[in-house]
Amino acid sequence: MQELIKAKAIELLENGTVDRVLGWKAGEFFYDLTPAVFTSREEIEKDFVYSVFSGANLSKYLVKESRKDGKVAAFLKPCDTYSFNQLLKEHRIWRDHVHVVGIACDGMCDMEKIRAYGAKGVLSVERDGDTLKLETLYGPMTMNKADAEAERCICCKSRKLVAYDEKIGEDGDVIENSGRFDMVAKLEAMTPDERYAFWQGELSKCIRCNACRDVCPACTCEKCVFDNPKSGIAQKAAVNSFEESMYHIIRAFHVASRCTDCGECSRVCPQNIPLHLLNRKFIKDINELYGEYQSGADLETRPPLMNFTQEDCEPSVVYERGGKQA
Amino acid sequence: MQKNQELELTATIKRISGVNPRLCMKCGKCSATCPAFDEMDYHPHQFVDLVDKGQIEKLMNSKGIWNCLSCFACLERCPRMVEPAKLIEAVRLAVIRQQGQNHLKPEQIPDLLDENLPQQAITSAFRKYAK
Amino acid sequence: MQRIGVFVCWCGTNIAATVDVKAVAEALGKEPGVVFATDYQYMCSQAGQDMIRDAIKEHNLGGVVICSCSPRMHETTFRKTAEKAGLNPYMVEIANIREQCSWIHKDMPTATEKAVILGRAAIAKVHLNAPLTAGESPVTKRALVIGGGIAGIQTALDIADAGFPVDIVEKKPTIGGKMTQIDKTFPTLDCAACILTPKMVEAAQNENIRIFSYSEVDSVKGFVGNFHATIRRKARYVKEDVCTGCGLCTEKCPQKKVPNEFNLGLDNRRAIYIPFAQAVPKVATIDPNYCTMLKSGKCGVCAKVCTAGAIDYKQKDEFIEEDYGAIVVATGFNPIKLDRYDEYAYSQSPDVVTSLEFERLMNAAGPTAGTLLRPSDGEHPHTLVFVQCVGSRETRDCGKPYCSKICCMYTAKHAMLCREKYPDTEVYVFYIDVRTPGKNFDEFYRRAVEEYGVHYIKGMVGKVVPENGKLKVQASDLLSNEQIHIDADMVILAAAIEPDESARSIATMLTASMDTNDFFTEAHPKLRPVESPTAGIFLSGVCQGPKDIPETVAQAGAAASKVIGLLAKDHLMCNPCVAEANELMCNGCSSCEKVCPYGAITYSDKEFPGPNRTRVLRRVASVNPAVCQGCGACTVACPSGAMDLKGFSTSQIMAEVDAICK
Amino acid sequence: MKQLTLSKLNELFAAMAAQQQLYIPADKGGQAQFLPYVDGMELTKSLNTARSAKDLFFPQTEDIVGFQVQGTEITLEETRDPGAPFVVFGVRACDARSFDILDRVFLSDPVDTFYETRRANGTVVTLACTRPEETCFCGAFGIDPANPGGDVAAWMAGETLYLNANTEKGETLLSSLPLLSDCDDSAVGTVQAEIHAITEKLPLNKLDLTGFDGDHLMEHFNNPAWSKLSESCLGCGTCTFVCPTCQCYDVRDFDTGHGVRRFRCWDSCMYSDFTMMAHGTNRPTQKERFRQRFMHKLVYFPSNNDGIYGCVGCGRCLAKCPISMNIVKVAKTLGEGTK
Amino acid sequence: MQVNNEFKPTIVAFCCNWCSYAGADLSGTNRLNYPANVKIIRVPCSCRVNPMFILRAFQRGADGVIICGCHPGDCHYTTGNYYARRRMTLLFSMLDYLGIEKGRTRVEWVSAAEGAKFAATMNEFVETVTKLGENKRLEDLRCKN
Repeated sequence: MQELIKAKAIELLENGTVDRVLGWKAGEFFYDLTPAVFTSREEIEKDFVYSVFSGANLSKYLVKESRKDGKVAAFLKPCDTYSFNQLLKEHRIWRDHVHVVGIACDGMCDMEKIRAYGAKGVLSVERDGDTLKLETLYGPMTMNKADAEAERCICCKSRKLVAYDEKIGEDGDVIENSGRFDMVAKLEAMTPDERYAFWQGELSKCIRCNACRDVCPACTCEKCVFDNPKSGIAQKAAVNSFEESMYHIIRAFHVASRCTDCGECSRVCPQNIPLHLLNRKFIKDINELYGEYQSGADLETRPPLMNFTQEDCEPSVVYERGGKQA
Repeated sequence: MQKNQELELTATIKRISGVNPRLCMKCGKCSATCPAFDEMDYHPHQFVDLVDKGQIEKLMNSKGIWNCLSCFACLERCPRMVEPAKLIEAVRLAVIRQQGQNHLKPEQIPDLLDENLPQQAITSAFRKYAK
Repeated sequence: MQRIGVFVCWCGTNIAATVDVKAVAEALGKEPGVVFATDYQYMCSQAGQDMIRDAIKEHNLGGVVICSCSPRMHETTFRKTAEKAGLNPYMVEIANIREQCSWIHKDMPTATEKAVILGRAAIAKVHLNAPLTAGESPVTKRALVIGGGIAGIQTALDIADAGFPVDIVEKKPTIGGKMTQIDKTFPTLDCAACILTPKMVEAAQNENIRIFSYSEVDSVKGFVGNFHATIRRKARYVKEDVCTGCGLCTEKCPQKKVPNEFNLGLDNRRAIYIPFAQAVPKVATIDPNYCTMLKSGKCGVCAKVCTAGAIDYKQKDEFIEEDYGAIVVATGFNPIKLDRYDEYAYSQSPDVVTSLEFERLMNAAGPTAGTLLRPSDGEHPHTLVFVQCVGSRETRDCGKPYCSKICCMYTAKHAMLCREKYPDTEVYVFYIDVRTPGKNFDEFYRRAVEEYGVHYIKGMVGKVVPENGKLKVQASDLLSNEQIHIDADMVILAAAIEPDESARSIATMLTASMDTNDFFTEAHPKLRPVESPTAGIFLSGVCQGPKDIPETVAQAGAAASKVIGLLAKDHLMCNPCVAEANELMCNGCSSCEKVCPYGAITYSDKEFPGPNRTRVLRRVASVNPAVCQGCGACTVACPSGAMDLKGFSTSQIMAEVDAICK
Repeated sequence: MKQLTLSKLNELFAAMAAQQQLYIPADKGGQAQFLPYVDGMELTKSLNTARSAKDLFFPQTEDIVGFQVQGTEITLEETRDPGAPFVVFGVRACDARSFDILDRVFLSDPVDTFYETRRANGTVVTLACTRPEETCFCGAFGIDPANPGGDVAAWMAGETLYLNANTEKGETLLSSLPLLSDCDDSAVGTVQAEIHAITEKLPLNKLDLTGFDGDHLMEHFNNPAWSKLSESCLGCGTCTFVCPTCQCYDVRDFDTGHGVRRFRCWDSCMYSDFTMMAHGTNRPTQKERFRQRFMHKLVYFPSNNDGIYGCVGCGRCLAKCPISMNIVKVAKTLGEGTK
Repeated sequence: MQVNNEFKPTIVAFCCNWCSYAGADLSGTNRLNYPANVKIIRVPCSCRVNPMFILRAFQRGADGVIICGCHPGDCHYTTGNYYARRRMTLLFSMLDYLGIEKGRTRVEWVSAAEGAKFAATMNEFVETVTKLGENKRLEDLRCKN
């Protein structure tokens, strides 16, 4: 797969289709790949990597890259193409400056999970089908790839490429019953006190590094309200439990009905807060109350929060749903 | 009859029947539709009118109340949903209860038992006529 | 920070009895920025206003807070006062300490405390107020009339006479409406056609009037003075400008079994038809549901016989876009469906008819050419029973709770005409009440009884049973306290009237409100009876409530005069409290545009200074202040906070929240 | 040197906690952090805490002063927390070194009294790293994880915990704990050798830092590689906030509705509004901001501080950066430029 | 228990200018009582209410927030309350999900003619919030005195 992609990148550069290629660049280790722009065959041959650690969603980089002169090729995994579509819908990407190569994906791995599995000082990983062979400072070990997969990939919503100019590998399907709402449902079934304790535990870890926002493909404001002193809610640090709740509620609300559930927020959170559970709550509610909606699936459907029907349920529906009221 | 008694009786009829006679616009469709009209001394529209005026005693003394078929045609067709049939039923009950006597005593029941009579009928009759 | 003056009104004892106004003025006087605070008996009085004006000048006030009655009451008054003192009127805020404080609380300390907090919130808001100037929007000097009945025609004629162009949109192939189907009119008994058709012709010939018949309004956008409508001209498969109305096609068309809606299905017409002889426009229309050519492609007789070459089977719906300054709704009414009234046997017997059907049976242009004949066997009926209030004044769901208003009079008319034309008939009218408030109305009704010997019976018909060619009518006679039985030849039901079924969707399109019966609501039931609460929308005829012809014509004229008053203006003052996009923060995502009900937001690519002296091209939103009505939906849809609403800005509302929750 | 059998570790913690507030690295919410000790709390199995130990001396936010507002009256309010003595156990060598770096910033004139108070109150018990991770590169900065420093240094070897006081404060602490028994200083020799054997194998431990000095300042500053290095940077503050040596903060006012709380909070040079001034910002794009952070750690700081780098090689930014850009990649790329 | 009886919650009511604010005025005109702890903020339309405002109110010490607008279908701006309805439904659901008491937030449609409904709604809401007690889960301790 990596070889096919590298060959495609070189081909697109050399036949003049594009001037630049957006991909993942090798790092110090096998897992610390950095999104990077490549402009020559040499760079690609030397540093371009596509592996189970190419988790970073490249769509958001296209907001800036597509505004530059010339054309950029972007390699997008299925979930990245949803983000790409959503950004197109919001006029954030200049489509004619982008050549999208859709690439098949069978689930990305998460280094945190490998560490949590008990692997310390991991120096290299070799994938052999469904198993991973690890070389560590403290000796070799093996583990199932499934155990190393990122949460968002375990309950992947779709392996379908929804936007591309060309593709590499087999296109997959939308996955029904992905189970991605199971945890949300579990939380909903708790009592409010339990939920409150859960979220206080999680949100109190927040250090307001803003990584979740800065990586989020739905957060492409010129200036975030939390950075804008005039918004009245700008705040730099998690000073108080309220600030943390405020930040995460408002952020989730701002991306509600635009979030494609790419899971980048949770991937990058240095404090391992399951931020995707906030976004998925909105997605689940929208699906249940206003009909199934997947943002980024197409360019036409109105996002549910920018839409309505006369028969919509009343907000009092909340009193009847969810966990019991204490 | 004392004024107070009259008022109380009217209230009882309204409570039993659940009917608000003030809804009546006096169109007479109840009487127009009534199949037992000729058998009754007070006609359905008069029932509504007399209950409204509180003249329950007249109705209670009326023979006509027993001639209502409870076919509910008046109730069905009334444009204002007044439901005269329910008033008539209420007056009947009031008559029975006011007489202060049980039309049916438990010890009478064995004599009344008929093989062809459904038990349910007896139970319901007992419930209705025994205060 | 503004220099703020606080004025606390006693409103006589209305406020002062429960709020310690002196204490409020004193407490608010200590708030940051407040340089002057006072109280007075009646702030809205001339003396009170003078006091405010003088204080603004003397203390050089930049903002004014008035603690008084609801802003819905005197906001305008105090804004004008401020303006007279040279202060921008939008630098005034009202703290509502009467309706929302003194009148709902009894305890003085509680009410006083609340008044202070409400005052603080207003002060906090005023600090962030900015002077606003109302813009102007031009008025498109053309009116749209929806519905081409007598109401629509009269409104259009009156507007056109004042020199403004008017378009009438009528969904039927001809204008004229219900009145075309009526035979005679009460109480004068003059012929409806004789008074209506000249008006139809006048409308057709008026240079200022365009008639879009067989057309519907597809969408309306915009606001008072600046509506933009899309009109769908339904394909009639006949070129309107070519057809001469000769009617040859309507005679030759082989499809003869089409129920004739003009005669309410009492006879048949062809698949190509002209509704009636005096139709305007007098052109043929092909009914696509019955035309064999359109359905199967075989036939084409009409095209062959048409010497003008007007037939066009390939015609498509055509869309016309036009701007209007005002819109008049004249969508009229229909009799209700009687299929749920089994007791009257309407569905069982053809001899049970509605009054409108009876009109056609009496009309010279009707199915029986004006001779009253029973629909079932064409025999002359001898006994006629009229039933009033069928479906009117009913609280059951099949009926209407209101009085349809016109039935008493037309029933008297029908009864009278029967007796006049056919003295051998017996005519019974069953009534609950006979309502005749109107000039010469009661006299008319009395004539039916006194001169024509119509039997008016107080009571209702309970049931009608068709039996052996007769209609057995069972009814009550409440005065004689008897049940009576009549063997009738015909039963005529005075069906309630209801607004046309298109009214609901038109109301939604126009954002005009309706009552529970689907009648349009007026801006004020007494003082503004021909205007909708939505600015620029006017009401004419039965769409607003049941009316007879003279009332309809009167209301049509009134609506027209309101329209003329609006169109006579060159500009309308806009609401300055509109949304505004901060281009520096906007990222062009289109969220705001999607929720704007007025289409007030547009996007353009603009160059902005970027880092390191670069120029950056960005898509940004801008709001058309003339179109924006200031709802604020965009401000919440915008995740960047780039959209804000003047007069109700995010910072102002948050300041109020802060002041209240302190 | 003192020793204690590891099975009695909790007794030791309890004894320390009885004297003063004790913080130990423990797991909460799925990751390790320094937590106030409560009975039964266990040491984390993770090598290091997700956030560094600097939190205890330089918390993310702290109130500086308050104002009460009543109408137009404003009164000043002292909000300073006087603090109390505390012990932090289990600080790794890298974090221990970070205190030296922070001291150079906060304890030089003008002295940051908030930091000073906490430093005076705190006793640092370090813990040698027996199982370093691949991301560790403290060796590059001359830090020896087998000799972790601090007021008291500790080692875990087999079933025994060894403790050695390095300072007077450390001495006082150890002598107050009768649980401990004396032992020979050479007892930790074996474990130190084991640690050194691992650190030899660490892939980044020999990171070459030659050329990162004041003499090459402009060369580094003008290195064209900055554009490439910074192009994928998201501009978040993750690296800054997990870094044990980042010490920038912002001073802000919070309007409470009835007054003002003036507080300081960590700031990040990666943020677009960092050092924003009336005229705008000196670092208009992410490239300049990104450059600032690494220039500061690798060039400016050593130039002004006797060659001490502003990085301790703890590896947190390597593990946490959302796009896996980090100081090692930067140092290697820049190093090529000066060779 | 006694403390609880004395607890007077702070309630912020956002009322749309065209229906609910007029409805509130009408309840005043009709002298229909509701507790003084309800303070009304006038907004042009329920769709102007930003979730930020609601959270801000809780931060600053509100114990309950209610949003009142025209009945669906009667919005002065045609569609405003439909958007408000979706936004508030999702926001309230999210607050519930975070374990914040559902009873503290409410949306009620009150027309200009429903003065009695306005007063009744406020009485009921104040009662509900009083029972819930002080807002602890979305408070900002800095804003407490």
